[in-house]
Amino acid sequence: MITALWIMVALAALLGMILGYASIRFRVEGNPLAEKIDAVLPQTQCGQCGYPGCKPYADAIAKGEADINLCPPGGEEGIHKLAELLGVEFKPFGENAQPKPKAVAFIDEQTCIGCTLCIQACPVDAIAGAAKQMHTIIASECTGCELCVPPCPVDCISMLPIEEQLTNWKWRYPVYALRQTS
Amino acid sequence: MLSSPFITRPLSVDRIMLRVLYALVPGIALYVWYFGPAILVSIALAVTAALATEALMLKLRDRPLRPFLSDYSALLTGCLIALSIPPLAPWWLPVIGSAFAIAVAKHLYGGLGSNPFNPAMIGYAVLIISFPHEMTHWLSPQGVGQSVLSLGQQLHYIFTSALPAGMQLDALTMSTPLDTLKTQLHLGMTVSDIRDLPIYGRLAGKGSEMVAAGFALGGLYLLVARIIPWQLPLAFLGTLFALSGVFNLIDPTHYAPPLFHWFSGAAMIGAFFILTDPITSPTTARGRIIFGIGAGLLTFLIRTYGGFPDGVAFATILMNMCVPLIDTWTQPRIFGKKKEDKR
Amino acid sequence: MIRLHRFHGGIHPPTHKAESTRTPIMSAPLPAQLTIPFRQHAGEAAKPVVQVGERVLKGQLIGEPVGAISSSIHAPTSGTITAIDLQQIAHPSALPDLCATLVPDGLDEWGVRQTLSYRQLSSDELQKHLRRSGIVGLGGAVFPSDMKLRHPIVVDTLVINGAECEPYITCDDMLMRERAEAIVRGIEILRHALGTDAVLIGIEDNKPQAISAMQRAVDDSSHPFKVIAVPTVYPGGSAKHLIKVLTGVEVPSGKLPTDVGVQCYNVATAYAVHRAVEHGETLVSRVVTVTGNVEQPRNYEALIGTPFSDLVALSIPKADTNRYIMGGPMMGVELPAVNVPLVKASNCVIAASDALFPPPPAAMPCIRCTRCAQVCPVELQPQDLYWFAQSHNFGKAQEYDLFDCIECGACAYVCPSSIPLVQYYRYAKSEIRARDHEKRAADLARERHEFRQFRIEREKQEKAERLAQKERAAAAAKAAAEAAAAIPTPLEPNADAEDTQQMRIDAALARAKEQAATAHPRNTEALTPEQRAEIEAIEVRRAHIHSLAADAGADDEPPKNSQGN
Amino acid sequence: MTDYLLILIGTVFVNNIVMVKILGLCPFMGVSKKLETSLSMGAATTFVLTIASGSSYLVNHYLLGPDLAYLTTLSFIVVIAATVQFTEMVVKKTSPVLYQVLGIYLPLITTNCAVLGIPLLNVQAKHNFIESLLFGFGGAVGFTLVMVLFAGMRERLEGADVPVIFRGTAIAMVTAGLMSLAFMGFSGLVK
Repeated sequence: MITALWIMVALAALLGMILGYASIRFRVEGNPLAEKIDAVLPQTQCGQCGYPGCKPYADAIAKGEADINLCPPGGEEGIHKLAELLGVEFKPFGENAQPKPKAVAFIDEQTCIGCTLCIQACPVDAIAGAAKQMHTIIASECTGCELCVPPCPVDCISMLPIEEQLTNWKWRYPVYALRQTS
Repeated sequence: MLSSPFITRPLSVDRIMLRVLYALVPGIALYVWYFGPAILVSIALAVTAALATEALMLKLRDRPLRPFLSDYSALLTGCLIALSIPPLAPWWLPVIGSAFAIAVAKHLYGGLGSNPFNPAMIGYAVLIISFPHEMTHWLSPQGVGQSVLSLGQQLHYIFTSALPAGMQLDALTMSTPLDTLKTQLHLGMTVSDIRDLPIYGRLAGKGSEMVAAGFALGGLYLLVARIIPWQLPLAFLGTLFALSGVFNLIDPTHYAPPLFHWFSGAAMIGAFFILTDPITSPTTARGRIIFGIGAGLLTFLIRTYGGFPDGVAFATILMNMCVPLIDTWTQPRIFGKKKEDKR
Repeated sequence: MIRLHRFHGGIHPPTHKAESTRTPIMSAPLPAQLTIPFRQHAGEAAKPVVQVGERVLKGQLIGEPVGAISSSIHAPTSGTITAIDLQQIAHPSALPDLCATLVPDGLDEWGVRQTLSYRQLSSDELQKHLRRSGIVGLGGAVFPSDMKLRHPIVVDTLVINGAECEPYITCDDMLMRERAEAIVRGIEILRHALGTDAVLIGIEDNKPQAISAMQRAVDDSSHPFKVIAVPTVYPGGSAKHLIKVLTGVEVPSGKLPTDVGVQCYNVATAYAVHRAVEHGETLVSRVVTVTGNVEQPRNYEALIGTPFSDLVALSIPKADTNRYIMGGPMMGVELPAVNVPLVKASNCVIAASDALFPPPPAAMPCIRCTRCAQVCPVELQPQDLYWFAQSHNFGKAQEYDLFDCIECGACAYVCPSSIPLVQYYRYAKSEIRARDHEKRAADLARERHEFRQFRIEREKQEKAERLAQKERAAAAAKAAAEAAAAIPTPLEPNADAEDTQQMRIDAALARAKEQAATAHPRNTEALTPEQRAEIEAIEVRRAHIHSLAADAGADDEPPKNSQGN
Repeated sequence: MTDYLLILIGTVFVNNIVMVKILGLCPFMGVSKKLETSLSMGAATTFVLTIASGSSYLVNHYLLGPDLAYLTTLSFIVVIAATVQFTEMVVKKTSPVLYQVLGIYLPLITTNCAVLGIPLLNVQAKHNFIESLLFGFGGAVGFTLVMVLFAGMRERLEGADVPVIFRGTAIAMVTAGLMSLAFMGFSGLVK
């Protein structure tokens, strides 16, 4: 009995030493996961997830503090990608976080008073203009985050859904005739 | 709106399957000639079960019946199962085989085009593992067995498992030439002695060698009509020939000659009708050669050393498992890419 | 004799070319109205340079190129621009695009035609001239021809594509039969600009008349061009495949022919180059085949912008015609409406009926028979691409070289399951492109967001620094004010002298501080102990808040706070 | 020499630990969604199994002997756990991506019953050191082989029109069953 005990202790000590050495020898720093999550997020910086931007949300997911279904602009596909990346199950959007069609902000230039509030709100500097001068959205850089809409004192900003044009038209999925029962 | 191209060449899945069925005809005809019409009953049973299962599964999966029932693929599966089991088997044997093949090996995977395993061979494997006893009662070719059953008696046996008074099943049936070879070799006989037994003909089993030749004939038609790729049968039969040839040269008393391997068991029907199922075989030329070689090697190993009388079915499904990998790793070079550019 | 090479696969569909080659090219009459899209070439759409109501002359510039890959658009005849707006065009999406509407005045009056003598021309000048003249590849890809001359390219072989492999189309065939001499002159201009010696003219051997016409023209011109009959196989007219057949060289995947020292032009493009250089005619018309389910299939020379309905009416469609296809039956697009305009890319319009092009039967599942792989000219595995595309597995599809697919349709032509394979590939391709676009947009947004945060951080720091400076200045000013307490004229002259906002602000701050300093004692006079205790407590809280605010990079200016109560 | 070869062939094909012995099903089902992942998992398991069967032989033969046979299982678990820990650290250092991809299944190699099963079978079969190593290695190669084949099939099945209720794990189980059926073809090949 005593021998057995000694053997187990000796075994544990030996293996413990090996593992201790290995943990020093193969130490890893940093967490590359947050960066990978950030790469999947759509970078609208809209804050709909409850975090002030995509990177903080990515950090929160990486730490396991946030769920993966909080990003409406990423769409269901975004959740699928996150689920695959993190090896967790897909989770549908909640009631109050449904994705909307993609849109860009538009400033009604007649009404704009040039207060610069929207410029300060824009997370990606996609609004051009200066104080007392009319502001304009740089449509190609607008992420559609809607953060500029509430601060506007004269409600001159509206979100225009992106319409299908020749430049962004996509071929449709072929209709698979056999799916319908004849 | 329709997308280009707006013209097509008229060839369809059902025509391809139909030609494969035509190609089976000489083999089946010779089968009837040498072993009596019981096989036709067996085929009818298997085909009916296959079509019924197909219809049921389509109904359950909410898919249209007509295009899939008329594509002849279930018909072909039924035929292949009937041809690979003993003709004088109780009626439920082909029925279970077909039903399992169509329901599990085909429709659980999404039906035509999605099944990774050859349904007929899965059906066969399930039968030989579940009902080994029933699967060994092969009919003797006419003139070899001690007594002969009439068609009515055969039908009676198939459906009721009752033989006419005074007849023994063992007197009517025998094990296959391959099985006999294996058993007798174990008992210490040499290959040449065994082949002098009355059940053997010139090349392999009496009668069955001619049936195999019939299938080979049909297979040649498929090759000429370019319904099946040449790589598969060539690689399979070539490997089988080479391996058995080498072993036969080294030790002719214990290893059967190559032509014996070719013309016994399911080698011919396997080479031209089973391995060449496009859905479960590789799509690249090199992949097909690898697949054929693998199947030939496994068939020889299982026949010579394994526990089952014939290895074609297991070799087929074992190689079926490898198909996705073979396809992935034998992607051909594309236009304008050098070999090393590839992934 | 030159040794020809082979490429993998290909198909031999019935050609149906004889119907439309019986009669010579006919000049189409001037239509009542022309619709000229501003996007008729690969790359950026042209920018309109004419006003609505303006009278334009034939060949006058109405759209100028924007950016590197772009081309010019010209008025096809003289007349008045009546509208510049969105019009339906020949595109599978049936979406409208920006077009100019031109009502001809019937005079067909040419504007200035600048002819050049190409021998004195540098490649650069020729390039500019082609861009001005709106010359684009007329084989179907409509790639701006000037780009193909752009430096630095080293070309040792010029391949002229007269293969015209698609069924039904005969416009190049007829052009070669009738205008071989002009084509040869155009080829000579291109050869000169590229500075090459070897010129190979590849024509499929099902066009013997075109071959002999071209051979005669080459012989007459005494240029050392080689007219070569290539085997008829679809898609032998694909530039990369014709180059392979003629030279044995494979253009690497994702590269241009010039990367292997070959340049390729269509015969119709060579003809257009000749017209542009030696006659000064901008690209305002082209030869187009009208065929299929019509009484009189033939080729027309028609103005760009002519409604297809006019052309089709000339050939008299048969009663059961129910749709029209622009281009050939293998790669063409179904027209959303028959009155859409002819563009530079339109080589053919086919009247279709269900009898002529029966609608495909319902698609069956793929049985992996690999008939598609056997005919694929790019040696792809179409059955795998289909498998990935139909299950939206775009990453895998790309890995299997989806983007090398030329959408020739050979796979769908032979498919026994009648699967619309090409449509699956187009679907997958456009999804992948859209995703790439989104990815780039996201990266840009990330970059801009990060920059913004960096900027805000920097501004905060700068502000903090300024604040510190101000405080120092205020302290100095206060000291000065205290020193000159008797004379109440503190900083005004200084401020005027300096004339900087900073100083004025500092002065204001100093004043505020002064006021606070003087006001403070008055407020705290005659207070009960309770009040004092309360004020102290408030002061403590305030100090705490201040320190917090300072930590957070206090934006508010401290003097204002000290005014409190 | 032939004996060793037979052990190898026997463990890889005839007595495949997953298909015939039905051991190690957890990672077999869990990490076989992607080809690359399953290959890496196979490699990691091969490493662990080979080391574990070697070291457990040493522990059993030199440390425990016949007197302390009741400690076999216990000490094997300790040895295996340590080996897995070690492997995990190495993988984390050398290939963070692989570490991420293998996820929970990497430490779970500890509880992969095949990893404990093979050393125990070694003891049962009274294999010598080389045989133990080969048995462990062969078993792991067999494990890797079927994992990779299975992953290839699952990747292809992703595009298949599988009935909704059978999608995912259900059809994977059916496939595993049919693979097992196929492996019965090897029976009798090597004793």
